[in-house]
Amino acid sequence: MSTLAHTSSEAPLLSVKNLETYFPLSHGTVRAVDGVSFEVRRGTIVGLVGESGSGKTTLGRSILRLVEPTGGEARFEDKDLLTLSPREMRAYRRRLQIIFQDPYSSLNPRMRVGAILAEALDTHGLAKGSARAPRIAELLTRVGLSPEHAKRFPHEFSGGQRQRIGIARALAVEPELIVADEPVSALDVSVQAQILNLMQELQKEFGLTMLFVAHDLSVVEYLCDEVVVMYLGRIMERGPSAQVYSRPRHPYTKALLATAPIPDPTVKRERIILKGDIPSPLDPPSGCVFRTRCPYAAPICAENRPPDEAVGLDHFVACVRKDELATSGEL
Amino acid sequence: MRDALAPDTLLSVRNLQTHFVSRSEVAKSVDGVTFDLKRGETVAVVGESGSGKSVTSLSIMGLLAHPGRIVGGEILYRNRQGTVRDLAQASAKEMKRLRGTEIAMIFQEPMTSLNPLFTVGDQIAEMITLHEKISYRAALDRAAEMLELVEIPAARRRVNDYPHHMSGGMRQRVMIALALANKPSLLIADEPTTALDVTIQAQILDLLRRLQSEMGMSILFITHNLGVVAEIAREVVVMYAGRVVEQAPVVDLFARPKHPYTEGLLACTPNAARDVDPNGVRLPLRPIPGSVPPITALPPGCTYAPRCTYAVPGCTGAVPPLFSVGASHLSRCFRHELL
Amino acid sequence: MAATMTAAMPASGRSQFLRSLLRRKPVVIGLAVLLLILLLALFGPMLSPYAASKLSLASRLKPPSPEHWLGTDDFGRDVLTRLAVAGRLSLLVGFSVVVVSCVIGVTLGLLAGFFRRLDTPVARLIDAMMAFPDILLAIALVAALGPSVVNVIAALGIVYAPRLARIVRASTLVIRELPYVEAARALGVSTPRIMVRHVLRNLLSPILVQSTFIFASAMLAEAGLSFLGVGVSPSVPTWGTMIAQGRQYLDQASWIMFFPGLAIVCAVLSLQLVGDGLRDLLDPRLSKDI
Amino acid sequence: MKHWHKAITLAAAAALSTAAAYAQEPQRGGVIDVATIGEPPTLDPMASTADLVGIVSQNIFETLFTFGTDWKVVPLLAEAMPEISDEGRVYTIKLRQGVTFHDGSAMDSADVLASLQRWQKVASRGQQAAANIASIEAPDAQTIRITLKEPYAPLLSLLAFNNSAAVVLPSENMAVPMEKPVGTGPYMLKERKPDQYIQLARFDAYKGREDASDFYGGARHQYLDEIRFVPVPDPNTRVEGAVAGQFAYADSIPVESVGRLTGDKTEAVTLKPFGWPVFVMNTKEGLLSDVAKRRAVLTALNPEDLLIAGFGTSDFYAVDGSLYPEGYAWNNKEGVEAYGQGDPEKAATALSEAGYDGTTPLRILTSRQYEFHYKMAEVAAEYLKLAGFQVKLDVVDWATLTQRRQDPKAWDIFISHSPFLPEPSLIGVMQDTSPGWWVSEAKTAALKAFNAESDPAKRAELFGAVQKVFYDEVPAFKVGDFNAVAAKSPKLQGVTPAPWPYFWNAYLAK
Amino acid sequence: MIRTISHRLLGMLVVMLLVVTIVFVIVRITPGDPAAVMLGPDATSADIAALRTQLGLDRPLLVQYFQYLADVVRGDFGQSIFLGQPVLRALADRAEPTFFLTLFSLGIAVAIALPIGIYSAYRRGSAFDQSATTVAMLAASIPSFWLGLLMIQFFAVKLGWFPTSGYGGPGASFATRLGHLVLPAFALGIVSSALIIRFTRASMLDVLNDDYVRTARSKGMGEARVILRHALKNAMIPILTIIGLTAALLISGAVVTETVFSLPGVGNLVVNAVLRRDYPVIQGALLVVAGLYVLINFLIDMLYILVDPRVRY
Repeated sequence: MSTLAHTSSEAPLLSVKNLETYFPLSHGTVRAVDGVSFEVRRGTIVGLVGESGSGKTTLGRSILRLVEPTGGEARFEDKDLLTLSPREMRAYRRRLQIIFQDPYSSLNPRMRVGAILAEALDTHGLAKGSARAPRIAELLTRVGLSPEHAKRFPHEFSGGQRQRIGIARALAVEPELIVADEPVSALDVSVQAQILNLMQELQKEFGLTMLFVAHDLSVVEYLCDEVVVMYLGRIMERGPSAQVYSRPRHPYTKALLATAPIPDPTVKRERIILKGDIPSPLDPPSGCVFRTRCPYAAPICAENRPPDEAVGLDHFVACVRKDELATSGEL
Repeated sequence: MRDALAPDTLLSVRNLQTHFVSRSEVAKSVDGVTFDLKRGETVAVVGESGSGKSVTSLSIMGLLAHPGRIVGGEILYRNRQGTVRDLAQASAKEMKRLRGTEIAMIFQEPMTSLNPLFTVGDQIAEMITLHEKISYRAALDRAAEMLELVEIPAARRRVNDYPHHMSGGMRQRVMIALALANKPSLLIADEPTTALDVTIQAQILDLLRRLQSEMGMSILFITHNLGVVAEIAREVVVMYAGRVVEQAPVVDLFARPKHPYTEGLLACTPNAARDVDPNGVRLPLRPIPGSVPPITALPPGCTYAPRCTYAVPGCTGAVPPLFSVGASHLSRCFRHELL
Repeated sequence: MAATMTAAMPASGRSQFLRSLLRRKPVVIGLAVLLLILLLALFGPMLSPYAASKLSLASRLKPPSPEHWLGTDDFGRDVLTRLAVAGRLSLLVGFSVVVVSCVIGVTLGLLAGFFRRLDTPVARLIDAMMAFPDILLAIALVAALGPSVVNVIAALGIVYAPRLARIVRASTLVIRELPYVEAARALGVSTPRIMVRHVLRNLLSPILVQSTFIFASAMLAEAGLSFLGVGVSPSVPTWGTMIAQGRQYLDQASWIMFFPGLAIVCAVLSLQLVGDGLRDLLDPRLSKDI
Repeated sequence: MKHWHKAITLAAAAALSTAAAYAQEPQRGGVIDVATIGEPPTLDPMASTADLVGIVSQNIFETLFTFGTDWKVVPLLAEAMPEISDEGRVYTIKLRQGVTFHDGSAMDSADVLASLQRWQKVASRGQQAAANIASIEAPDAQTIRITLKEPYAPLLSLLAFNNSAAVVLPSENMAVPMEKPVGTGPYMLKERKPDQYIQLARFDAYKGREDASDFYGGARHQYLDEIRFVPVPDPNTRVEGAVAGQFAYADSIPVESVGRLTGDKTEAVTLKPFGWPVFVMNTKEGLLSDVAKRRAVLTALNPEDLLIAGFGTSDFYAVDGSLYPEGYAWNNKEGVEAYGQGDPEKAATALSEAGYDGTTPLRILTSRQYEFHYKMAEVAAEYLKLAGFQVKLDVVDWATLTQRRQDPKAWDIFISHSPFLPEPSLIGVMQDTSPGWWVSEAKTAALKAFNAESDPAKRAELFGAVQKVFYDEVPAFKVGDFNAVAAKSPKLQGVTPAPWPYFWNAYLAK
Repeated sequence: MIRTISHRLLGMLVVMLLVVTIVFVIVRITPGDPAAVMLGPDATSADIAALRTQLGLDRPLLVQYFQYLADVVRGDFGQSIFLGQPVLRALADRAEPTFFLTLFSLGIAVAIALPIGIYSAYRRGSAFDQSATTVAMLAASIPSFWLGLLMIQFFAVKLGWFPTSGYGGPGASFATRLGHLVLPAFALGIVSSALIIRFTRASMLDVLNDDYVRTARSKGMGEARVILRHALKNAMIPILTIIGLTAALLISGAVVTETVFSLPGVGNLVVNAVLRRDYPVIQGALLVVAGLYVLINFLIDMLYILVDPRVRY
């Protein structure tokens, strides 16, 4: 269904510009999301990858205003979500949903599955009265559970089944955009594939648009049309998955791909092992935040924040030395 | 049996059974695990949650938590004097002597595995002075050397740091320094990189590989990540629901899995090269149906049978033995020929 | 705390929960003793051939005997009958204090935990309230309000409310950040509804556990206040006033003060046993055997 | 039911048996701890009528007169009894020579004059006396002259009292509240730690009387080096301390605990009779402002049951309706037949005749400061309920009670007690202004006649009329007579049982 | 570190301010006119009005509040109505028995509780653990005054080992005074040990499940060293908190115990003050005790900083 062939003329469903989410602490400010811009086109899956502390999860939540951003805009169709009053936002929530990472804590342990789904319907006045039960049964069936499961409590399910319930809850309000926050990383490997298949089916069936937050690069490569690579609250590189994976144009992306273990002992790869740790988000390096670990860092990298620059169709990179490195063949 | 231990074999776990018995139920966390570990080699034990891989490692260390108990099998270990001892029968005193000197361990959670109230140098020095009669000063010097060995920058200064001053990756390095301080023969690494980011994971794996080649210890590497297995192991033991289901040299295992579970695991991990067709159309993944059974309620016979696409009614009759399916390749499947 | 919340007993497990609760011997003993005390308090006075306040000066200070199982007091009243009547009041005080402190404490804790802007002031207020030792604050409040059963309940309710508020606040702070609450917010569920359905409902077990301890503390405190003569009026029989009254007969009629004391010990101990059992069961942190 | 006890005066009951073992010459030296019922609110004996203040302060301060055996007024700082002239209007009092205060200054008439003036201002008994006093002068350094407006027999008793007392202070020490407790008494204040102890030490320059000791009067011997008053509000603790030998003397032992005063370290001292419990009724407002209902209360109550509840066995009480027991000059039987009926049915009839609505509560105000008050209240409540009253028992602490009884709207009966005061006109209900507010023409007439008469024999007769009015108008219910028990170490000798125990003349046997 | 300390210090001041405010509120809800209460029943209305003006009771509530605040800051807690001395002075006079009583009972409680709690946690579920837990709960269920009465009856009256009450006479030696504290300290200490046992056990259990304890064992360390060096040091932080809290609770327990044993301490003073309607004393005692509690908590916080390097930045 989804192919890599897109035209950039199509108006994006979600357009994030310069989004900032800062957390003031007693001894400084954490810039969890620091001036991030990207677009998500209708019907596509965009992967958001990065290591811990990259701000990918905060970014997803900021768009949904589960965390209040401190600046920028997040346009959904033509409406900036960040300017909506809480009341207006509540209406919009029907169109934007979220699936969580931890299938254990994302379901209220004291509510039956039926009640969890009913709450979603109630909140937006959907499937009232006699339509309620069949709708819940339909949702459960759709995610691969049976209607009888409505009477059970979350703890009676396995992790994979709970994740299905979480998906059913998100689907209940027929959203247009779903932020999937590491939906499979807490699951056993053998169950991950079930959920990935389910999400794909649903995406096709309902024409969903998805922002898929993950740290597992192979899952993103497989699942996503486009990928956004984050590091320390900023976007390093974004573009169509095939392009980014086959030819990463940012040193960080390249290192990331090179260090991800591949389940094949016969593959021999160029090893790029980054030195040191991710710096503290309280005190990020000047200029390019990646420069402290970058094998190609030069004095110029410390000067200014590198701008997002196009290196191909829909492919952007924030690195001042990208052209230099490309010509030298290092990237 | 003890004499049967090949001279180059450091550790031989034979039919190990570790159960957790509570008032209401018995959890057979480890139920017949067998494998050998040669000197200087790395064996990876791979499995999902509840497979019993961590309990296996704790059984070897003699660090089982309260209701857990080794109820059967042997853990044969060749100590520095060359004597073969059964750790399953060893006295608490003997285990205490072995732990930290000959057998050391690193854990999954670098953030919590170090005592927050002591400096890292102190914790390493303590490890040294516990087993060697040297002064604390000297031990602290050795600690600094160890930190240098694990590539901690400005190691001499960081001896006096507390764990909370360090990142997860740094702490895992400290744990490794701690474990290797007394130059153990066997290092048990229980998911040492699971909690770390990929770039840091690569650093740690790299470090372990280097240290192994320098110091020559054997590593028992516990993980759930097949990618990591492919990178570090020579031999792989696949566990499912408390039992070893397949055992093989790493290349063999990935190329020719002889157990449906191993095959399923490899097949369900997304791989764009395989699962996306040249036109960019994504093919559905081939997941393993169902989920891992709870350890307290295992199905009869082959525990994988309910999820197995090859399963026939006979599979639930008896527990399949480990069949030899190739050179040092074992599979616990009645129908291994089909694969 | 997060673990407590997520693993808190779900309602469907109710029967199973009850079963595992009843498997614990201390809990069973505690519940049995409590039930016994409750029955004694409710029906004892009806079954007793003696009226609790009927004076019978001819039979003053009679030791325990077949007629008077626990003896008589200085007015010739049957100690057992009075013990039962006093039990009503002591239990009533304990229970009402729990209700009062729950209403105040849960409201405060929930508001502080849920609304960041209220958090600091309420948390400081809780700290300040907790700085007063319970008996001392109760004494001061009762002294200010005047001694009566209602005022003792009000004072102790105020005294114990911060304990609950603190627990509720801490748990709310945790639950507020849990994904299922986020999910509800993502769905657009209104804040009051989230507070009740998602937060409060998951707090019921810790509140219940804490309530049993408050119940116990309140009974002890009431007894202490009455003993000091700054609690309920001595003409109102509570176990505390009975001890205070029996004190002067310690030598010649020790049963007058001994049995109410024993009743307090039994009631408080069983409340603690039940509370502890509940806590062990509801807090997996302390009960992860496997 | 009447006149059970014949023994009349003050008697040391239990002391006699063991006393023999220690009978010997008085010894000089030693320190005693005396457990008192609490901390006195002040050491200024003028400022308070509290018994406790009197007990402590009488060791420090002295009055012009005091009481001898049988409550006869005898001179103390006065040289002799006053010369009374002008038909009982002018009292000329000669002072003793050479008396010095604890601060070393000599006492003269200027001090006495200033003190008496302070007394008239500060002390409630002084204010009572002041109403009858025209002037006080000091014609010379050793003489004081009091001129009355008209004859007033109670004056000397008032001057002799040890609480709300007309003590003599140095004239430069007249501040209110009192700054320094400086008196002329045999003991002086050494240290006071509130709630912990009041430590008195022998005043070496004390100049006592030389006549023989006579109850409060006569010579005061300073055998003991120190007397410490230790406040022990809890009666049981006093008992336990006495039993354990911690206190040489423990005041006010609950009668229930007398059985515990055994062993070789303590023994009971009974003061028989000590005083009378009283139910004061509110004649001013409320339910009992109606004399018929007050009479119904009197009819309903069975004094013996009340006394049993309050004091246990008849060893410690006597059912006696006379305002003064036998042995007092004031004893008489006028009106007593109304007392002790204990007939609730009759009372009920009377009550309905009086038009009681059956719903208005009868509020009984009591406290547990004195356990027997509360116990009597409990029993009385039962009787009054039988008589048809709606009874509401208000048990408050003593401070509240003393405060609340001032408010005529707040109560109908309050419970108190009083020692047998040497002068009947000082009894609370006899004052028009004291709570209860009993005022009537009959009362005023009877009291006036009584107070104006100075011949003791005639006064005794006139008191019968007062008692008659008392039983006729029932401003209060006298429950009976009761004995006071104290605990005393057998070693402590020379203590005369008295309502306000004193420790000069006391000594420790070796 | 300085930031941490100043932060805590500020927090403590805020709490103290609230404490003072709460006490002020309690003063205000006392029904009736404080002036009338102070002057007693015989006062005339002119006297009361004069005193009201003198005390500033006729001024607006807010002004009174700030006046009160200023007084408290200056250490002026008012004048005891009954004792005629400054409240602070009255409290100071009675501090000694309360201080030593609290100290001894705390010592007794800790001495009983720490070993039992640690061993219970270590041998979790054993017969020792179960009986220790039950006994601890029993101890916490006993009204301390009741226990005190029974102890007086047995140890002081029957056996005569200890004095029944009081704090010795004037000039009593320190040893004598301490002798008077033995029974009350035990009565109070036993009852309070329960809380410490339970907390020690719980906090040790917590710590014993921690990963670094497993690390310590994996080093080949003896159990005693694992428990006492690695586990206990970490468990000490919550235990210290509870010991501090117990110290504060003991002050409140002292109120009852001092009354039972007639110890002339702060608790006794408070109870007497209630009976004497001596409101300034009650309020002063409340303020001082709450202040002590806040101070103890602050000191424990500071102790954390010493013990736990994590809080040190």
